[in-house]
Amino acid sequence: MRDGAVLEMHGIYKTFPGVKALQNVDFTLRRSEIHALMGENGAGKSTLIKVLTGVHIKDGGDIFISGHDKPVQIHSPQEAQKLGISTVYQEISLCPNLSVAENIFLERSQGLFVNWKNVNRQAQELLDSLGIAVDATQQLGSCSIAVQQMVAIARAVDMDCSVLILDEPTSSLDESEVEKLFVLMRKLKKDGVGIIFVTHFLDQVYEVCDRITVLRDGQLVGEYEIESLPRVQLVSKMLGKELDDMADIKGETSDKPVRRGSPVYEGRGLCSSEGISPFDFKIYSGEVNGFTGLLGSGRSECVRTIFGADKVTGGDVMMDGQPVKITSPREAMKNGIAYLPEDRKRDGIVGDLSVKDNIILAMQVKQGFFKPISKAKAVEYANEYIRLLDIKTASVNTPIKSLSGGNQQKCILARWLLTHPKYLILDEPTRGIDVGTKVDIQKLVLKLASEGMSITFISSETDEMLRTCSRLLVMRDRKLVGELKGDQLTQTAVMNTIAGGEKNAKK
Amino acid sequence: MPKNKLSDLWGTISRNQILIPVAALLLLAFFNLLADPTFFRIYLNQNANGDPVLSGNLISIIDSGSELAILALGMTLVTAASGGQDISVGAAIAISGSVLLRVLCGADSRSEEMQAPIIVAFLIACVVSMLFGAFNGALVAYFKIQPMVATLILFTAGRSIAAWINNNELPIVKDPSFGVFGNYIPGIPIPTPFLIAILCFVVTWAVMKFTTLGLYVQSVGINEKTSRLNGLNPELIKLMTYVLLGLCVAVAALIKVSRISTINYSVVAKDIEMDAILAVALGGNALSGGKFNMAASVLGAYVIQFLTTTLYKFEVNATALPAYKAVVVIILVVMSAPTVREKLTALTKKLRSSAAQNT
Amino acid sequence: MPKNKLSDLWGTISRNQILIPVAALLLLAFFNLLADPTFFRIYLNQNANGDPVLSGNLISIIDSGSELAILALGMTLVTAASGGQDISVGAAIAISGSVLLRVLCGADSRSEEMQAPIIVAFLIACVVSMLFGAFNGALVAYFKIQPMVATLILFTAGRSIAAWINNNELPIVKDPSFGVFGNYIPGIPIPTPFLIAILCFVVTWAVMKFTTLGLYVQSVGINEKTSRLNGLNPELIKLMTYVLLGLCVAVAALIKVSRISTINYSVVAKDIEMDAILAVALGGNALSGGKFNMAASVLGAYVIQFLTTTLYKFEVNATALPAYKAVVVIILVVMSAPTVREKLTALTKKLRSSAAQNT
Amino acid sequence: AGGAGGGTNPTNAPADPGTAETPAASVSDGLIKVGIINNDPNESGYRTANDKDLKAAFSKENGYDASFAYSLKNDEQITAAQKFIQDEVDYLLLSAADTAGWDGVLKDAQNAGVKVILFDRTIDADESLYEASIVSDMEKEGETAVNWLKDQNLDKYEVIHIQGVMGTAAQKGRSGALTEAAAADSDKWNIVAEQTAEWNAEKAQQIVQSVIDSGKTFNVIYAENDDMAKGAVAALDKANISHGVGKDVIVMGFDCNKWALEELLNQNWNYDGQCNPFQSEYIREVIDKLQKGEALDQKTIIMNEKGFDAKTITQEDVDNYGI
Ligand SMILES: Nc1ncnc2c1ncn2[C@@H]1O[C@H](COP(=O)(O)OP(=O)(O)OP(=O)(O)O)[C@@H](O)[C@H]1O
Ligand SMILES: Nc1ncnc2c1ncn2[C@@H]1O[C@H](COP(=O)(O)OP(=O)(O)OP(=O)(O)O)[C@@H](O)[C@H]1O
Ligand SMILES: [Mg+2]
Ligand SMILES: [Mg+2]
Repeated sequence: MRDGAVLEMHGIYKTFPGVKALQNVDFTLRRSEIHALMGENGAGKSTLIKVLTGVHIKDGGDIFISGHDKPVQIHSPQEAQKLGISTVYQEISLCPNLSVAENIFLERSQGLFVNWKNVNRQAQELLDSLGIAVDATQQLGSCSIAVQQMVAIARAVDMDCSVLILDEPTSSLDESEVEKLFVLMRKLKKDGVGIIFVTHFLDQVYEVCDRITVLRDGQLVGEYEIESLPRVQLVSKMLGKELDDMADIKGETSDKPVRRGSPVYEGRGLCSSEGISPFDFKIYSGEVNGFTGLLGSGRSECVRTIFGADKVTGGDVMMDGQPVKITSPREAMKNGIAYLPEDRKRDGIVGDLSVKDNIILAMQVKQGFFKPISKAKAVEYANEYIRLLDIKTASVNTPIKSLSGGNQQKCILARWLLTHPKYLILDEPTRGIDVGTKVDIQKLVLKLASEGMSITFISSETDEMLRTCSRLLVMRDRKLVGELKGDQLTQTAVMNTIAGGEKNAKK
Repeated sequence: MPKNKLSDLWGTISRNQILIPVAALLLLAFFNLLADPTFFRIYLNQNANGDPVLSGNLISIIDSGSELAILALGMTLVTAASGGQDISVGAAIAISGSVLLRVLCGADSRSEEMQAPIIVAFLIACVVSMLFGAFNGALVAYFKIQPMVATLILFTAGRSIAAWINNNELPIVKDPSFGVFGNYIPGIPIPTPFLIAILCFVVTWAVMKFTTLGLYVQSVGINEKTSRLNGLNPELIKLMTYVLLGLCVAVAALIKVSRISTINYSVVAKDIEMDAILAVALGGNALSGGKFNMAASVLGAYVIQFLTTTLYKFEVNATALPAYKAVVVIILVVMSAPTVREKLTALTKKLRSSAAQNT
Repeated sequence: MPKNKLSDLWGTISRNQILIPVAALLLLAFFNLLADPTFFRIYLNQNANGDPVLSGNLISIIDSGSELAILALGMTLVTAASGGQDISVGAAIAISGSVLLRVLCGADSRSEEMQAPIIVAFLIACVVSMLFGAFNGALVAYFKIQPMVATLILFTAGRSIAAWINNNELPIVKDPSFGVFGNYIPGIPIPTPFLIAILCFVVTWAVMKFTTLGLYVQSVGINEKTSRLNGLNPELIKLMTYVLLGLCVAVAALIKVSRISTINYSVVAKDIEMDAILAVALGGNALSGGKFNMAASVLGAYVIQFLTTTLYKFEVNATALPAYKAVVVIILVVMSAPTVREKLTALTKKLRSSAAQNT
Repeated sequence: AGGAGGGTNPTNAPADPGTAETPAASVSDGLIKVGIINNDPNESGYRTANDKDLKAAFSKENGYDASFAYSLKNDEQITAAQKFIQDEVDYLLLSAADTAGWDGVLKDAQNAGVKVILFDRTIDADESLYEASIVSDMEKEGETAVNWLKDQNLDKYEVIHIQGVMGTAAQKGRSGALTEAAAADSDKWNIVAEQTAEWNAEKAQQIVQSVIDSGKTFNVIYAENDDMAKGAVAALDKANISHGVGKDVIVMGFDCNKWALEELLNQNWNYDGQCNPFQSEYIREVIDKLQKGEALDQKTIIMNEKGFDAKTITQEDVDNYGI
């Protein structure tokens, strides 16, 4: 092993049916460093991590850990834990109907006997020390995704570890929480822990990381010092294309389509059983607008109400000037609305079904019970969108659950695009999506809008929204508090409006 | 490289879930062949009415296994959509058969003539049976009660209801034309139950082909939330599967009562629910719902019947019969367990890669 | 604001799943009180041996419901961890009881004296019962066979095995000291089965309090993958729950055979599996696994016994008895269904908020 | 009692002492108060007939105030018995689900002065705890049938033996005699197949079918109840094997269902053994004697049970003994 290395992986191979997920990958992690693992969706990042933690058994290669002179064989997460490897997986691995304390305790429990009072107290101390404002006895499922994510991190961090792995921990965190996480990471780094950090946010990489390893299509592209690899080069290494200027990555487009006329969709006094305050909303044809706000401010609830995904308790809806009733997804679909949900695992994919079936599902439902889409037609549709969105899948018959997170997201997007909606709602479509594809999606949104589709676009990244939306609706505490358009669409203006609430509240 | 193609084919098959019941069938067949080749003899002779009929063990199997196969169709759907099983099918057959006889015999349980056309009686039985199915389905779909508990009610009360429908009497249909459904159509040497079963498969196949039932049921079974967001109505779909199972029950009941032209509420179709569930499991379908394969379930049903006939054939001790059956079933189910299947696939892969290296 | 506190309390209660069996008990009690207040009379008299014993309907209930309550403990664990139920407990009781008698009576089924101390016989029965539990558990945990199918094997074969253990004879223990476990300890007027049940609850409570069993079982039941990622061994934990259920079965078997000092393989503990599953369901536990509440299951068991006693008390029509029972059960289960509970909680919330506005 | 076989009166006849009519008068009427614990009448045709017979006999017109309780489970029956004792019935009539476990309750009954009469099934308890026990002797039923079979003087007996649910009293009794006969004269007697069809017609059909398919010859079907005999005959018909009087195969059944006796009358079957469900007349006789204070001749009263031969059966028999 090299000097200062806590972990070395040599010539790792891993194959899934029809996919060579990892081919001859080397990876080295040193003591006291934060090491970014980068790559497109499906590049093999999560697979590499799962091989390391014994979730998947590698097909070939060796893993060395400092303190062991022979290669170690890791067959299960337990063994990885014993070797001092602590992990936060990409899909949050917690039990939603247990309490926060129980979830934290679960990972660390040894032996059969416990003192429950201590468990709760220690958990609370841990949470407090990390500045996570949550009651340890609260049921985890009732916390927001962000809090759940922080709990998962807290739990991993608290273990006595020499290697900490964070697989896309920040995809559902807002900036202040990300900042908290970074403080924590830097502290651990000082204590000598080696951290593997997977993310699709380049800013974050450049903020905390020391070194970058890039994977592409399951193969190692290279390992780089952060200083020696400017952004543009990093991206081109990930995508395998030479890029000349940043404009391509930023996907800056000059003309945001703003079209007027009568609204395609107009809702008045909408509210749902989930407790959102009644709000008015309208969107014109060819317009892209979005909801913005802090985490848990109710953005998702708004769009769920529009789509009828939650129980709608009031409000009038007009489509193209005609009053319509939309209280269920089915009615929304009939009226040409499509909705990409934010929680893809829970609300998006049908895990055991093939990519093809997942893509045609909504279209099929719209067509009706007695008009099944023929197999040939379905394959044709699926292939069309696999090409269009560059979905990495072994075949159209692969179960969607075996795709990488980002590619699953693209399949769901394909599902809705296939229905050719008049009005498309995208709730965090870019979460967990790699830089290249993010730009592609933004471009796609603008292209669709220019063809006359109305789109609501929600993202936790404000600049992404500024780039695509011509109108932003600001949410605070489950209330619609403002609207920004035209010149008002700047970072500071958005921030101020979001924060405005606090000033008002203090008054 | 024909070798490679062959192993390719084998790979496809071993991943395919229908492999399991087929393998089980082959295993049983092979065993019987070793023990007594005459097991497979089929011969044509005449029945008591002078009509030609085929007979032999294989014919017995396709004959007696038909009700189970028909039930397996509905049970597969119910399992796939609701991730649970209906344990009331036996009792429901008693009810449905009872209705059928009640309509046919009228108030007089010993009447010489049928009081209504068979088709009318059958349709009424279908409606009643589907209503009971809807009752089960509503409890499962709308009240979110676990299928096993929800159907426990009809399971417990069903046979009492059946007895009550006929005032606790055991009506007998004297008209021989009624016996046709459970025996032979004059001139056709193949047992009618098997013909009815084939008809049911064809209809099912057509439904699967010309409607989206399969996709809907699977997606509801796999992810209810997603299905709702895609415009499906999961409750309605679950309810529908139970109603369809009700229809299967009515058909099975027709065959059952026609076989002996009467009904015995307390023993008719006894324990058939367990066999129907087993058929689904033997077909390699997950009992927790989701993806399904109807043909595999049907084959599973015939595997069970094959096993029963084999056990009779070998004259196992009456006391030990359930134990024997249980042991064979466990072997078959273990064979069809996902983990074992995975191991099998892995093995195939190894074989293939070594084959590839050799060429 | 006492009003607010009260509604707070009510809120906590209505969210608590133990509410359901408690409400069911109260409902049944209230109904009996209306119909016949003497239902609740308890009196002390002497039994045939001259010992003081309590009697009355309530005593009958806590007495007869004990086996079910003990089984409900194990069944809850099995349900929580594996998301399925063991349907072989009735057959397992037959086996366990058979072993017990075999050891006590030796080869001679009519021996006047016991051939071994009761404690030895009981321990052997426990071991055998836990082995059978381990068999079921292994099928479920390691072969990933659905619990209902896996336990179907023992369900089918169990009573044959029980008969075989005693060479098809029905041994009788003549020594009165054996009858203590199913009747009364001389001098103590409370039925022994209830005392044994209480002992079991206390042990269970202590285990839950001082060990991580509960947490492990729940997390395995909620999300097996996650549990594995968290370093648990889900297979082992599932296996363990089945072994523990085996232990409960042995205790229940001791009570059952002690009650009558002998055993009848074909009817002992018949249909008790359904009641045990119902008890778990009535306790508001999800039959698909995950979170559980033992106390609620135990109450559920007594609710079932209460219901049975009530139905006898009211001399419902024989034919209709299963139907009545089924209907009451369905009402209770619907009450405990998650959807209805949510509605209830929502209602409470509304009440609270209107109460808050008033104050 | 013979007339109880027909009729279509619904089952929910008397019951509810206290609630329905003239609550105050019920005891002072001079009615004899009986509590009857029986098995579920839906269990079999036999049980249905038995229940009807009892209901008809212990009516108000006949001077009885009867309450009924039904269960196939011993525990539940015991609970019911305790209740009847608390209700202070004069007589407790009991058809137990299980032979054991009754000592305690019966002692309670004795202490409370309730007289116990067992019907249909005996129990494992001290004789002093009950007044009388009116039973079928299943062994005797089997013997009668086997003796009849012996009297047919066949050259060779090739028997298919279709058993009921294993371990039940009826199965044991009816199997016992045949097994004995076959063992005693193994040259002449051969059990071709012996399997349980669990009282189920279809299973019996499959069993016989299996024997036919394997090409074995046989000339007797000994089915332990009528349903199973019926199933067996269905298999014979399918294979065009003649059965009945003077035909290739002798068909024997038990229970004397009306339709089964009709088969005998039509000479399609050969023999049907009775399992007498009409116990009320025996019970009433006992009660009459006890009321008068007379002593009973014996504790265990074995009912008269016939075996019907197709050659001699008459329409009258069918009407009188068919259930
Ligand atoms: N269990 C599995 N079965 C089959 N294929 C799999 C499985 N897990 C991953 N793959 C495939 O392996 C490849 C690498 O996936 P992986 O999850 O490692 O990607 P990733 O780099 O983490 O992507 P993302 O950024 O989207 O999370 C993908 O093509 C994926 O489809
Ligand atoms: N199932 C639930 N149970 C309890 N609280 C919930 C649930 N779903 C959402 N919430 C809460 O409702 C509030 C609004 O959630 P919503 O998802 O609409 O916010 P958001 O602005 O979209 O934020 P996010 O970026 O997290 O999606 C949050 O405080 C969240 O914690
Ligand atoms: Mg990943
Ligand atoms: Mg959101």
